[in-house]
Amino acid sequence: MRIACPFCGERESGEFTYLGDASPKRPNFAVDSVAGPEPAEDAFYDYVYLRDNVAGVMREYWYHGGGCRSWLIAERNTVTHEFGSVTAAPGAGATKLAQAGE
Amino acid sequence: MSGYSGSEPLSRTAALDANASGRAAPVSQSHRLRSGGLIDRQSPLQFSFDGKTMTGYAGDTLASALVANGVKLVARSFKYHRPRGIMTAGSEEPSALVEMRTGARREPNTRATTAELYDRLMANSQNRWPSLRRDFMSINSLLAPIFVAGFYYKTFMWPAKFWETVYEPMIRRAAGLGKSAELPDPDHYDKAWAHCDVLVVGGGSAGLSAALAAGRAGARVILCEEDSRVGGRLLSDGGDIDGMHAADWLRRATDELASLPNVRVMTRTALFGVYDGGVYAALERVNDHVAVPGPHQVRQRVWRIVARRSVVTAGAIERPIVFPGNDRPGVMMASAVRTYVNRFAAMPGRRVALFTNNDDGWRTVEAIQRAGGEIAAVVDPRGRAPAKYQAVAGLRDVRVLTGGVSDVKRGVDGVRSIVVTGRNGLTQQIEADCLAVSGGWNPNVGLSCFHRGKPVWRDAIAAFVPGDAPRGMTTAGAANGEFSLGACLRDGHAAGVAAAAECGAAGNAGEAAEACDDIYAISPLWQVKAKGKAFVDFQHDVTASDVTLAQREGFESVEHLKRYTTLGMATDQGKTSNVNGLAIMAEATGRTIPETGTTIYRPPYAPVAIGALAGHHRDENFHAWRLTPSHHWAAELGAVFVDTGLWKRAQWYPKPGEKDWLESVTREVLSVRNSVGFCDVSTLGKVDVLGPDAGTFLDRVYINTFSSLAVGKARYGLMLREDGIVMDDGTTSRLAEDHYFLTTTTAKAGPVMQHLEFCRQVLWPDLDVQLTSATDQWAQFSIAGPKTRDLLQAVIEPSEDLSNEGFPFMGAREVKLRGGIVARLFRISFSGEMAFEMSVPACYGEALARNLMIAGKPFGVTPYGTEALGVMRIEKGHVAGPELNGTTTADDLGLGKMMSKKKDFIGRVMAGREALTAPNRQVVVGVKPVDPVRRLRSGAHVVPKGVIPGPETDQGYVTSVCFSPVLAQWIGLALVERGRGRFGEIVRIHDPLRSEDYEAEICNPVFYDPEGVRQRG
Amino acid sequence: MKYSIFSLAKAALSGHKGWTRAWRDPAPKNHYDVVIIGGGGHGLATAYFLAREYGIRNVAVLEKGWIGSGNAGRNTTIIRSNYGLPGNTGFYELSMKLWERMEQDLNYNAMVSQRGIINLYHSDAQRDAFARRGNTMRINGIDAELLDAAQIRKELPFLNYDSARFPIMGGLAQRRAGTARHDAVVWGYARAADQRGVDIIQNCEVTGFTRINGRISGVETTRGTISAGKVGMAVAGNTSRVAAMAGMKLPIESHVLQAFVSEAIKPLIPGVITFGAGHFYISQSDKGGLVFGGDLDGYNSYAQRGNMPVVEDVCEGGMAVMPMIGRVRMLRQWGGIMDMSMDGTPIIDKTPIDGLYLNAGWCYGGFKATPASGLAFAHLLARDEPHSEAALFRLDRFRRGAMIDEKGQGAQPNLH
Amino acid sequence: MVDYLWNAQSPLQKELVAGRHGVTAGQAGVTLTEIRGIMLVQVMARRGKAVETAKAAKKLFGVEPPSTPKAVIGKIATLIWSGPDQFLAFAARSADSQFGKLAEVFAGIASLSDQSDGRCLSQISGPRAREALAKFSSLDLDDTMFPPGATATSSVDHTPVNIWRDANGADGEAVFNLLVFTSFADSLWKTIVASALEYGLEASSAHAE
Repeated sequence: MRIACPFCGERESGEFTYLGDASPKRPNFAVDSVAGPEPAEDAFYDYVYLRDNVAGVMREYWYHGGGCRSWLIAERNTVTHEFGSVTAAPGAGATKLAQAGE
Repeated sequence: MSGYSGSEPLSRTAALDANASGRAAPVSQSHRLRSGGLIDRQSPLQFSFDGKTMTGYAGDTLASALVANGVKLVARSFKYHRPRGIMTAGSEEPSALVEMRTGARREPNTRATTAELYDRLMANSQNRWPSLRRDFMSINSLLAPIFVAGFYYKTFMWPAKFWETVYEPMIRRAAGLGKSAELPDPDHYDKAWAHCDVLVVGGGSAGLSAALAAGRAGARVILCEEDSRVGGRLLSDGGDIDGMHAADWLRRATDELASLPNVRVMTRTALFGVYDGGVYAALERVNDHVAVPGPHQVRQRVWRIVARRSVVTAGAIERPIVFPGNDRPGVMMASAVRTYVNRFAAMPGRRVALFTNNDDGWRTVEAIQRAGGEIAAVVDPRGRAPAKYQAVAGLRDVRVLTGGVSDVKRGVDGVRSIVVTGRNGLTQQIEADCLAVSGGWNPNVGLSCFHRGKPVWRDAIAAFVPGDAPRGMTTAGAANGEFSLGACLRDGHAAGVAAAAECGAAGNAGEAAEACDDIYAISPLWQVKAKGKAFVDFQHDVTASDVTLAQREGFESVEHLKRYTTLGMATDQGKTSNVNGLAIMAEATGRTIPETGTTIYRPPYAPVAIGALAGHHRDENFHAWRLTPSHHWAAELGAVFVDTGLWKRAQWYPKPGEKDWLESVTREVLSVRNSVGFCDVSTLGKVDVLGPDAGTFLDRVYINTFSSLAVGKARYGLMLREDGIVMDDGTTSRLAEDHYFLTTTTAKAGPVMQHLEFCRQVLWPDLDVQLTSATDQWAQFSIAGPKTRDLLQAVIEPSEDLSNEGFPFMGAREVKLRGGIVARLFRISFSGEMAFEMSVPACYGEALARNLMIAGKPFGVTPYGTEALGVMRIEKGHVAGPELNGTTTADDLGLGKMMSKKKDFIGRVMAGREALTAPNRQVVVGVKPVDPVRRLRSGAHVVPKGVIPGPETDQGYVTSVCFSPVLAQWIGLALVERGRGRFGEIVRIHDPLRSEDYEAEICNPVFYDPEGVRQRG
Repeated sequence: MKYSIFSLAKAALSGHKGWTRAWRDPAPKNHYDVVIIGGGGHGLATAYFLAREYGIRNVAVLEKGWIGSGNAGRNTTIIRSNYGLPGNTGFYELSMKLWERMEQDLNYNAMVSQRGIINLYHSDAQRDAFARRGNTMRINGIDAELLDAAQIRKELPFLNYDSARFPIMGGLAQRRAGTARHDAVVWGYARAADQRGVDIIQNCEVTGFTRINGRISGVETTRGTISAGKVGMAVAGNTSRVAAMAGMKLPIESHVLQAFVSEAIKPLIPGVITFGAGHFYISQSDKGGLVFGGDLDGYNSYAQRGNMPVVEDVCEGGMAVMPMIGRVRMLRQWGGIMDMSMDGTPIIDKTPIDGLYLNAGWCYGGFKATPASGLAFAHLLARDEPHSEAALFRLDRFRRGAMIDEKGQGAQPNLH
Repeated sequence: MVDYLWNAQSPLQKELVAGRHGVTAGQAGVTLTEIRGIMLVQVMARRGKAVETAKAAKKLFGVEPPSTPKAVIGKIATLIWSGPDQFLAFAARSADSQFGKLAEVFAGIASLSDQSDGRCLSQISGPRAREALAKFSSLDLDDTMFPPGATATSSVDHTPVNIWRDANGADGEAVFNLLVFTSFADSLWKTIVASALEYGLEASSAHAE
């Protein structure tokens, strides 16, 4: 398997570590919420555990740990293993971002 | 196969020389032709088969040398132990498997057809006892009526315990083929990478044509050929190309390829796998053609070839016909007969019968006749010679029979005669010592189907051709169902041009070479139905009636057929049997062959030695290792090393006279507790966390707060996974406003770094923070014991104040060492003693160790290893790997109070789930046996006193133990249900694995100096 | 027809013309009391136990391809009950006990072969973890032995003791573990279920669910709509895809696990051996092939095939621990789709949707679990309450924080 | 008072055996040289400061740091791309080094981390160097893909490395620099040596210039 790192070019998959589905977004947790723990636990349960487990094109996190140490977001077909676009995580370089990321 | 024309084969063969003479042609080669063949008659080679010494020539395979020596019986089959001979001349060989070499190099199941002959080659037949000719197990043939497909599923069930004791051992002994070596493989292997634009797989006419085209166009080309030389069927069948003899064209083509710097031709290199993203795997047999690889040479090399495009020109495989006796030694594929005659100048028989259902098979007649052999008869269900051959001289006298071969009679050595049943049902017997068979050709679709693409049936050639090939792959030539030489050359050329163009190489590719286009006509014939065992899968002894039995029992799916009968599961992966098997199944079920479908094609295309796939990575080189900065110094001192992840760490430093590890470790601990010692802790992960938002960042990854940490101070931190379970711990120091120095455990350095980068790049890219690993930059030593300050004062510049006021507990700052080096000093303690950790640039690590030894001499400074480190952390109740086991929470570890309530942090919410906060969780406690001389062991379980141990009463287990020199007894940490409320309770330590059962007291996990006076002293 | 040496001998006299289908090929009926989706080992075993233990015989097993075409037919055939955590320990031992009498139960020789397993350890920490696990086994009445280096060397003299990167320090043995012939398990359950009236319907793919008032009332298939009192899913590998038809999202990911078999050779390896310092485990089949495997490829996949890095990783592990196999050739590699749950432990539970039952998340423990999974799932379907030995395999355990995480890797399926 | 010596020690002190290894006939196919005495600083631009970082680098080094995988030679250092918006400043260790200025020049605009002892540098050249490299590196090091000045962050034996190509040597052969983590140096050196034995290897060490 070859992965086209947007910074390094096409590399062997052994240089990368896989994390999985990039769709779930870490919920915001307000420390001073008065709703009790339930809603936050539900939201985090969804984020941490539930997966669409797509059979087809999936957006997923790969880490180029054996290379430029960038986190990447790749489109990949889980049925054919074919990659589509591979882009850098928002905070990979030094770009300044106003908002929290993924 | 690459088509044929009527012209002569590549090497002109001469008449069979039955009374060979001359110094280079020993008499033993009774079936060697007097001249011709691509063998080097100046290089005779001696070899032995089953202990019998024979000779062959350089250029021979073991199979061709056996043919030349008239050897027909070379193997016994898997189940019935039927005598078998050589069937093919390639890697598809199902029958002629031999054991090569001896001792640690013994190599079972080697195809005689691909083994190149070398001097003193030793091969033996396998799966027979006591000898190939008199094989006791051939008695199985008598039981054949019972040993049908799947018989073992129906029996061997009674009595139940007989399976493991009687039946199975019997089956296992009978099964298998050759015997593996039982000693470590003494040869070396390696693996390498290659990159190209266009990979051409197979160096026959189509492949050479493709490589020439792509190479001329300017693409970077790799051509792989499994054989020892390129040429493919040209080497056996010859032909005329561009108006010249195939041999001349071949020479010209290889010269041109060699002249192109962008083309690399790799012979003896078989492609075996097609993986994602244009990664191909190939095996180069670097030194299998010699007895033993030379010095510094590998036996085989696995190549991973990264190619933007590939052109598969892997040819086609001739398929057998299923008829009774089709497995007899002397029954051989027609194309193999021509290969032995033309390429190797070896005659498989003197009187050859031919059974063919297609035009291509007829070329065998010419080959045999030209070599001086006799054609006993040609059996062709179509009943007459193809038009092309009707005019050929010599054919006029050949007897042509319609119908099919319905039996093969066997003499001592193999085929004696064949029985032909005509369309009218009448039979006749014809004497012959070899039967050449051609049931047509199957394009080599395997590589194109490795990504689960399904091959497509083509009626015109009665065979499957590639369907959906993996991305970037095209097929050409015979592999693509093109069976004439002219078409192969054109097809290969076009594929080469197209592949190069797709890689941006558009130079002048020249014209395709020209050769004539013969028509390939076939009249499908899969099976001759007659009495007797008719084999479909030769190696696994699967017969036509096994296939129909499977159908009767409902195993109709091709995959069920394969699994029930084992058809196609032998070492040839069904290359010669699959299509015939499913044709018979199709007939039995009334479906067409394409409706019946094929089984899944899987890599490797041909079997690959496990050693080759491992390459260099075995023994000490299995995994890379990491050495600490003081490693060689510790080795000088005789340290015992232990593997901790990839690190090699000093475990303890034995001294002369010490009787065991415990004595050494106890000494080391007591030296620290009473005076001073030091330990290399450079293996801890170290991360520079930099930038204005570094503090905020750490607040989010740790459960406790770091933004409030003052510059010059260190703090213990704990981080969770997002599911609320503890991930790692360590101390982190603030060296400057915008610089934190974070440490991790040795084991988790990598995962933590990855996690931190995830947080920085993905979760919170708005934070201005930069991370880099500093693990290898620093040599870090823990220096501990009441005399620590005295020792340090000796190596540190006197101006540095190390007093409690000048350097308080949890202080962290740079200090100058005597001699001009700057070090970082952290006042942190894992041992519970007055302690510092000092780091210096890694290159000074060894010097630091030596200098500490010098400075500490007056205090009897003692280097200590990981064991003593562990003892002291257990005495202090510090948790480590065995407690941070991926299932414990901060509260389980007694660290729940560290969890800040004022902020969100990774894991905070999930840590609050009901089962993770339940009161009956197992939490860390101390345990000590009631009997003070009793040894405690990790992994022993904890049950309440007076109950019977069982699933309901199992309340936890001992996680870490040590002999505590200060308490003079074994102590431990344990995870115990509701443990913190049970201090003082006597429980039962149950250790059935080690037959131990004793009582222990649950206690506070901090055994030593619970007030922490010493570390603050 | 009862299978035995006598029936075999008798059949031989008539050229084996008398054998009939091992299971019928019925057309689907309009209604079944229970429809099981998935004709793998688990689905077929469930149907068998429903009929045998719970008297529910109006049962259909729907299989989109040929039975056993999923993970039942692409595993490394190991059976064992050497688990360490509550929930797993008892369940896998129940399974082991069912394996031990399978041939007699089914009248089918599934070649259950208890030649033992030895998990090697290479560090003190690993030894301690094995000691904890072995003691758990013993406390649960399961056989376990902790062996030291000398004992291992005596039993397995061919391992690498002299030049190992990670020296062998000992091993945890379970003598009752072993292997079984995977396809035969499928066929044996199919035949036994069929004999008890279960309809096994191949080439019948479920394309949707039908509902009445929110409750699942049946399935839509490529062979028409079939109504059902209850529907059970046993489609490990494709669980998420089928669950999505019912609108469910699960704590499961699909990953590829590769396995390998060598050319057949004469007996070389006694039982199952697992390497503790790399990704490699091995056994030898009755046919003579060395069957071996390692770790997941590591990325989500439905492709049923993997890539080179894992091929190499596994073979490197093999050569590191057993350098005598260097010249033995790998014959075939294949990949299965693992239903990887978020804690490495399966789920046998009712779903939040009435009438729909879930058997999933087998990770790579599915084959060894086949009989117990069938029994427990049948129990759940018949009684609407969990079987006592599968009581902790609940779907809501992740929400509650009651994970059963043998490896301690947390919610990252590719690390289990 | 004792005199404490602070000898800098190479991580290859045991594994590097200078001289000829492997096949001894003919010219060595591969030369492998440890380069000692290096200075190496990781420079990482702060958020929104990539442009300022480049400007500051230009001022100090006379060249802008590479924004793609390249190595550029500046006045007092070679700047080696090591990731997005970051680079390694590399120079020979010397008494009159101006690396001390880095902290000042990049203050507030880039974060620095000294890695001079965190990495071990070796140089591989010779007519068979690419064949040896192909055994442990998955990179395409063909002239067309990896010309002089090209650099890559990659892995060897599952360990991160930086590779960059210098100008060709006096013999016209390509010269590859390989930077590995210090603790892995012993292990990777052995891997490299093993890969080169069949071509004949000349091993040595030298001080950075």
